[in-house]
Amino acid sequence: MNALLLSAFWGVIMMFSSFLAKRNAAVRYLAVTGILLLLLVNILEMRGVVLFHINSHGMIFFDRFALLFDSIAFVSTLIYLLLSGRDMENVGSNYAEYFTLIFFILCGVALVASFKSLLMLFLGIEIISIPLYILTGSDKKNLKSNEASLKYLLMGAFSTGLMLMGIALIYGAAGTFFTGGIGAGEAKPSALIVAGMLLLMFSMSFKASAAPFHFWTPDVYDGAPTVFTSFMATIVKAAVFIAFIRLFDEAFGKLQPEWQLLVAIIAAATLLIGNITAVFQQSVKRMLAYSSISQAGFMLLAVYAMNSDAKEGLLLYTAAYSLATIGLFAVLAKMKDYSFGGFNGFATHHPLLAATSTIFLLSLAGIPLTAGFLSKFYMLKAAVLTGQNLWLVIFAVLMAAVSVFYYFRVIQAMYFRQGERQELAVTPAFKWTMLVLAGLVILLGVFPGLLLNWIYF
Amino acid sequence: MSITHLLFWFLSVLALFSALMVTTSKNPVYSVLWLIVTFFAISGHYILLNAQFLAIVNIIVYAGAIMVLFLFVIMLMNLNRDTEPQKNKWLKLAGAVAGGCLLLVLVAALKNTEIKTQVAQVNEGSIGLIQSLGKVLFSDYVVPFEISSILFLSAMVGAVVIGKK
Amino acid sequence: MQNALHIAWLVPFFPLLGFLINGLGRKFLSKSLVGILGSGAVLASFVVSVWIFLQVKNGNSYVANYFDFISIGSLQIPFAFQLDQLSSIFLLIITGVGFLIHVYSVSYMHEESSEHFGRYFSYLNLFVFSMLLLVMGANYVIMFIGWEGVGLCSYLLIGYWFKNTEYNKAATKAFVMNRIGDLGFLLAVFWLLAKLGTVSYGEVFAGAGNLSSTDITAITLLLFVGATGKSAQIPLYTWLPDAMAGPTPVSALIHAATMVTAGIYMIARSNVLYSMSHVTQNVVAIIGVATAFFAATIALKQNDIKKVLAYSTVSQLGYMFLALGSGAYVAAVFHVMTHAFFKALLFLGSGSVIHAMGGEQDIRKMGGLSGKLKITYITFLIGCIAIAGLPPFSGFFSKDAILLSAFEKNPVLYGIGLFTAMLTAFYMFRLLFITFTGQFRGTDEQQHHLHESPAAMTLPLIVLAILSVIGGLVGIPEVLMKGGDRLTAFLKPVIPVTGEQTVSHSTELLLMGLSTVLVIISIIYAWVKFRNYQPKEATGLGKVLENKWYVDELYDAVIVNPLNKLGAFFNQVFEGSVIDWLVNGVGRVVQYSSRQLRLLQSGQVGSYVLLMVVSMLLFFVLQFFLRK
Amino acid sequence: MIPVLLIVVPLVAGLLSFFIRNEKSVRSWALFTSIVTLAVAVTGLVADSKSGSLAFHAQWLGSLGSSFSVKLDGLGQLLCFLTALTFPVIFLATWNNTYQQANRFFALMLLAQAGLMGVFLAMDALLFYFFWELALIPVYFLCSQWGGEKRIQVTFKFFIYTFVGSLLMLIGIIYLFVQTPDHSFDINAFYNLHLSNQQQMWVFWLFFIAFAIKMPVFPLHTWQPDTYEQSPTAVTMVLSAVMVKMGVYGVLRWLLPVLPIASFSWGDVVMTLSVAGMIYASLLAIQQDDLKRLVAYSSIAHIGLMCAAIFAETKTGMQGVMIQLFNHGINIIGLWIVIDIIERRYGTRKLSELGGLAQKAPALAILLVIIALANIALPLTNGFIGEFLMFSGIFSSGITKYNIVFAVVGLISIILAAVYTLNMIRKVFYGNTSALTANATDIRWNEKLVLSVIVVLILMIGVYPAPVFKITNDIVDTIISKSDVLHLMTRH
Amino acid sequence: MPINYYIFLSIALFVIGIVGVLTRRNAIIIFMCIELMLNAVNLLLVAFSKMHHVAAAATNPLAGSDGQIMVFFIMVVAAAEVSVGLAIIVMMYRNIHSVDVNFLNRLKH
Repeated sequence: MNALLLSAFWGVIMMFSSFLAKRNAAVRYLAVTGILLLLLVNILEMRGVVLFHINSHGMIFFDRFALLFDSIAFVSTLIYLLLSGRDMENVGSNYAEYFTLIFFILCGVALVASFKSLLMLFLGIEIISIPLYILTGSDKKNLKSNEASLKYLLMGAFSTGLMLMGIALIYGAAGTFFTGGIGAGEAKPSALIVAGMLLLMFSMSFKASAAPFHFWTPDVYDGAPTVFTSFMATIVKAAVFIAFIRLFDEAFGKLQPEWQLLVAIIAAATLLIGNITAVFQQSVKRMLAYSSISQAGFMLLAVYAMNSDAKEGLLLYTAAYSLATIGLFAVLAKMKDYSFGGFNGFATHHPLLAATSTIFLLSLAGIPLTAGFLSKFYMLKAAVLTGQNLWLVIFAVLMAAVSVFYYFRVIQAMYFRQGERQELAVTPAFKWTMLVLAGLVILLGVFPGLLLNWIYF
Repeated sequence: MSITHLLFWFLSVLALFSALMVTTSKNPVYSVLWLIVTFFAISGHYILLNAQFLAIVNIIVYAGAIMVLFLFVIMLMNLNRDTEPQKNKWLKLAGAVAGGCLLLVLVAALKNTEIKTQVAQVNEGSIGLIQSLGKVLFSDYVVPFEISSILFLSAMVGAVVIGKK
Repeated sequence: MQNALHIAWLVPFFPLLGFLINGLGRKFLSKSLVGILGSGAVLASFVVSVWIFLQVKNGNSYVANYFDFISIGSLQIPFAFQLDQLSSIFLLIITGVGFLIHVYSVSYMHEESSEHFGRYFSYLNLFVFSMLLLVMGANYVIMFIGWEGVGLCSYLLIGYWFKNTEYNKAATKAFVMNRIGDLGFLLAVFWLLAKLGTVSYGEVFAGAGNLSSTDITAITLLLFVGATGKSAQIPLYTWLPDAMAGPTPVSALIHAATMVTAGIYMIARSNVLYSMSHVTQNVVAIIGVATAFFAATIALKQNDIKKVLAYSTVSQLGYMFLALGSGAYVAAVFHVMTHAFFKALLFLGSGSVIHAMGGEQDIRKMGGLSGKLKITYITFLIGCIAIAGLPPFSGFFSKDAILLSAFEKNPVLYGIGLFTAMLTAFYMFRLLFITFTGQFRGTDEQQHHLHESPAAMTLPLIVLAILSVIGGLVGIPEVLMKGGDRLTAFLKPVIPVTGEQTVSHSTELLLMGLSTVLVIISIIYAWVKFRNYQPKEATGLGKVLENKWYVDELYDAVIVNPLNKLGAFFNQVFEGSVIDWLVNGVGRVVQYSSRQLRLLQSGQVGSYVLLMVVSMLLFFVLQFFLRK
Repeated sequence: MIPVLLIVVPLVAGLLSFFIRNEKSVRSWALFTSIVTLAVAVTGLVADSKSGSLAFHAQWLGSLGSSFSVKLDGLGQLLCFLTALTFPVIFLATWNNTYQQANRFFALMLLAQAGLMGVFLAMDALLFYFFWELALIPVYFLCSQWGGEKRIQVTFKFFIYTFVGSLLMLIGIIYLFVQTPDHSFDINAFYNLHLSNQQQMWVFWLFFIAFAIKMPVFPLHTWQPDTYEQSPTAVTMVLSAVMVKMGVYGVLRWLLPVLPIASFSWGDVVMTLSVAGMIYASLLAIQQDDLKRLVAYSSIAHIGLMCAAIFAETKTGMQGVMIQLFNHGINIIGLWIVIDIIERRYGTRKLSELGGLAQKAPALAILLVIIALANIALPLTNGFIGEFLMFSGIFSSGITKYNIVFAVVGLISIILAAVYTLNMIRKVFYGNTSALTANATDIRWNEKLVLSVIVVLILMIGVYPAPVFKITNDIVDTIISKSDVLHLMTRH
Repeated sequence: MPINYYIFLSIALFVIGIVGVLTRRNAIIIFMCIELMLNAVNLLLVAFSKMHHVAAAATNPLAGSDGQIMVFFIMVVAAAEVSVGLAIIVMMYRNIHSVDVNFLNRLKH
């Protein structure tokens, strides 16, 4: 609750800062302070200190899971702002507004992480989406940016429609919007519930960019300004997954036999399309877009398995994936040439950036001692624990092997090919942040307990 | 065959027909107008269901504000001729067929649910009245109400970011 | 109190020492020192061997256990030496003949640079060492160590002049063919291990009783395969003639006197097993006699002095196997001994000839050497008579014993054996006459360079000549002299005499006479034919014989080339275009499907939504109508 | 504590060497630390297992049911000693090679060593998998940065190939983990599993494919010759001397005892593959003109024999495998060193372009001949002991009906081995000198030293192998007893 | 009124909206069709709310009002969405002088 309100409040502050603060740096520092405060109050709440007591009539409930994810999201955002905040200046003139929107989005993130009522889910998703439409189109003169935002808008609105129809049908059968009160009782669930559940599944898959509802993802991620792609590919996607698993755990947990197979199919399709299509990409940015799809496929394994391992693992996965991807995009945002060739000889000219990026790539590829491995490991373990559909697991690892193919292309370019030097606007602070980030990735890979123990005490 | 029934059928047919016209009419302006008609029909349904508040809001917000906004935009771009080049036949057909199938499937799936015997209470019941809704909205639903303000704020900021030259 | 024979390890130790010193110090040691060290080492072990022999003669046979070579659970393979009548005889032969040949080599190889000289002697010592291991080993594994060791040394020594590619090919061929034989040997060892769990002679022979007949037959046959490799029997004999690429003393030592008789030793050693399997005995006898005859025919037409001797060696070895096959193990050992004497003599003689001819080996370019090379001529003559088997030369007794046993087994074998004896006499004297009589056919330069070899070479010749004359006297048959067959008596503990001989004394005498007469006839014929020989082109059968029945070509066509073809096929086609193609194929499939799946991403909102709607449709259908 | 040191010393040393810029000093640093590691390994050999110094257990990833438990038993001692021995030998032998960015090179080498040590020490499935991958990553970078001109594609293929295998193994590990009653990755928990036959049947392949790719077993071997050919010789040595052992080790430690029934039922298939591979690889080796490829194929043949001997499941064979693990390691390193010398001196690896070196470099010739003879298992060299035992194991194996066939066919490959090895010796050292070798020189002291060490080891083990047997005796008994299916079956 | 009528009616409207999205190229029309879909949902929600009201009126006089509240929020969101959406469409039009979605094909594959 703390974070929810503070983020909204701070969004307003940022809004005013746009004409109060003269210098961009001031705005940036204000934003960083805001994130730090958010983090602080959120951790306070985890320690049981609730600043505002507001009765939401049980529509939102901040349990440890939600709070822990909020912290992950805020930390990621903090690192994101530290790494890419400066680069937002290149996008357009409305510097402060971008931060405003980011804070509003964080508000939505806090909402979808803790909803107990479908109404809240709907509001949260919308609060996340609408600012994203804008951020995607924020590079106004750039046709790609425009196109991306319009595509995103049209398809996003469409999926909203689906979601609402789903909610309506469920309401029809259950007579309530509370996730607790759905599908209770009867052995054979009502067709209305099932239909509504499917529609919700589709719209959530859409937001999580799971095949076959992923089509917007590559275009939007590719078209949007890289700094914002970084944000929506990591924190937002993670939030959506948290919402996804919450929804299907609390609302449809008892109906698991009804939807498990479908989720398995969706996961398999996502893995297939994400990985296979990424292989042939020529632009690293677009490759990362597809890789985000393939990672989503792995996260869907958690929804598919839906057991305690799955939830822990999903938290770890969101952390690992967000951190690594933010790091990569931060480097990418500084580069002129997004093609693989642009990375040639990177290691000789920017050894530190190359090394850290390598760690991120290894983490995404799921190499041991990086957070990426353990998170994938959790997913596989959770899926195997269900004791059925082992084909899905084997398929998943084969696809993971394929993913090595495109992640390592970047490594090869950086280390084993020659290229001329390109000047990047890299501050020492940036380098240090990258180092810390890489350290974090390794640390989570060796001691995941540091993160996961928070769930329990 | 009471008056309510007649009205119900009339409004339903009107809604469906005008909705179809929205999707089929060449001229965007016509589409807008047909959409307004649809909204009116739906508001009629609300009134039948004795949800007066929503009926009014529907007229004011949708027909009044949103559709006018649409109209302005269209005129701003002066698309009021049927300038739209036709999409290729097959895609259209495919779209129509897919939609039709979806309709069939959904109807088939939902035609006999356990609630099919129940009825929606028409032209009585007080929950639709402004007074009672207001109570609920500002007691139980105050948090979402406040949160929705964030939505508007972001929309506003967005309009600025996008619209400002 | 440890048995006196425990110090038998000295016997192989000296040559090993010599090998190490000569091998490591070959850069620093002077030639003479190397020669002394090399020969001295062998002499030392000869002395010890004599001592051992005397010990054994006094009925003290002993198995000396040194350490556990391999010991895994139940599998115990000790590093142990077997010191009994059989091994002591072989010790004498090896070290004795070995010593003479070392001495001979000192002057024969004197032209080599000191480094290579050292290399030569170290190899030679190493050979003696391995040969001693082979003979002294108290179980089949130790024997196998020596077995492969001598193979290695022969490889090294054949390829001693390593600049010459042909020689190296010959060396490789020798090694590989031996390897094929060794494979059989190894399998036999494995079989023993699998069935009996031991390979020590004592235990094996003790436990042989409870082996099934198939086991016995298999084991003995496999061992025999090993023997065919090492002792150059059909089908694995072709390496021996090529092995003549090595220096002549090497041919004398390895490819005549000692290594090639390893097979005979091994079978004589395992006579207990062989006597239990008649199948094997027949096989051995037939292969033996066939080889004897076959090689003899080839020897008829060879013009390289060493090749002739090589084929005669093969043929003589065939004789020995004939004896083994007919159960006359003593006769075989007897012939090994005498053969060691006269064949070494012949080789060394030929060496002296080649030395005199300045490296020339083709007898067509020789002739009339008797004048210049007196000692060589006489000793060579003695050697020929001995191998031809005229009484009372050593060859007579041993060969006679073999023929007798063959006659007992089967007259046909005897017949072939006898005919082979005639051939032997014929081609040996052909060699003698072409080389030493008639007039000289070489270049003038060679002619005036002709000279008798130095004492260091002639001395061994003389010693060996004497041995070849009197060597047979240890085994005079009963019919000629009561208790004359001291060898059999001596070997009784190792090779039990089975039953009384069935042939009456009269027939035996008759056979002796017959063989002697035939041999004399063929000698005379050879004298008539080659007294003054003029080279001419061979034709018909002669050509076939000259080309050794085209056996090498046959092997190439049947075994070597197909294997090469197969390998080439694998290398060029299968590896690349099948296996690796499949592997890379996976990658290609991924890339191709990537290229195709990409097209789904058409960039058109319309098609995106359409695809989404269609998939929704499918999911609904699946959920509501297909499941349950 | 010793096992931890074995991992930590090279790990830390490796990380440090990233920061040593000067090539000379980083080289000596690497050599020094690797010798330290060797010393630790030696103490590991002599220390008695009763004292706790050979095992270490620490909480780690407890929530996952995993823990950092490492132990140094016979198998580990042997292979760790091999690993520890390998690296100083390599560093010394390639002392004169120069690399650009040498600090990275040596750092990665040492990291690879740490990974390998971990693989051989891990007593926890997850830990095992960790190290399994960690050993691979540095090698990937080494090969793709310092290799030949086709290095990038070749190494990449190698990487993906092995990665697929290890991922399948990961599934297998997780599956077994889920089956364990108290959800643990501990090796003993795996040993005590009671899986149904059909479960074993398919889980077996998840593991075996991973191991077979590493070994490699025909027909999964195609990455190997290319990789050996392309990667820098120092790395090739690591690959062939130690890394292929990971596969064999995996089978010995993680496959046979864990899935005895499957290993028994699939035994015939595996042995057939291995033996076929031996013949196939030998035939290919005869055809090769490039020394590196030749040795690569011969290595495939040797490993095939080990694989067959393992699945023969006899004590003799198993002992043979153990000792051969070590022998093959040092022998092949010797061969690589010689090849490296030849390549750097005379600028070619082609047999057709070499010749007559025996006159120019007699010392090199003699040392190589001895190593080569060990490679073709001549008695009194270490190779003989191993192959003799393995063959007799296969021959006397009770678990297959075709034991004799396997033994005979396998032995044929020994003949072929003689053929290609002797051909190699002949073409490299004998005959007349070629244009390239006309003015060759003999080897330097460091190379001579290293090769002599190897030769001494070869002969020592060849004459008196008992010490090695003593090390591995117990572990062999354990493996045999755990995988003794016939016994199980007769009991039920 | 039987609830099924409302269900079918709004599903029909909803699908008509979808078909519109599928078949039209004009971004604005597509957007309007989406609004149509939302209205279908609204209608359904109101119908359900009245249905639940009947079911539970005895115990709770305000039963079913949450459905109508939901409709209210949907309208709110829709309004916000439309404002942003139209802004984006206008921006698009400024740059390429068309609202034809088929021209949105710079980003593909």
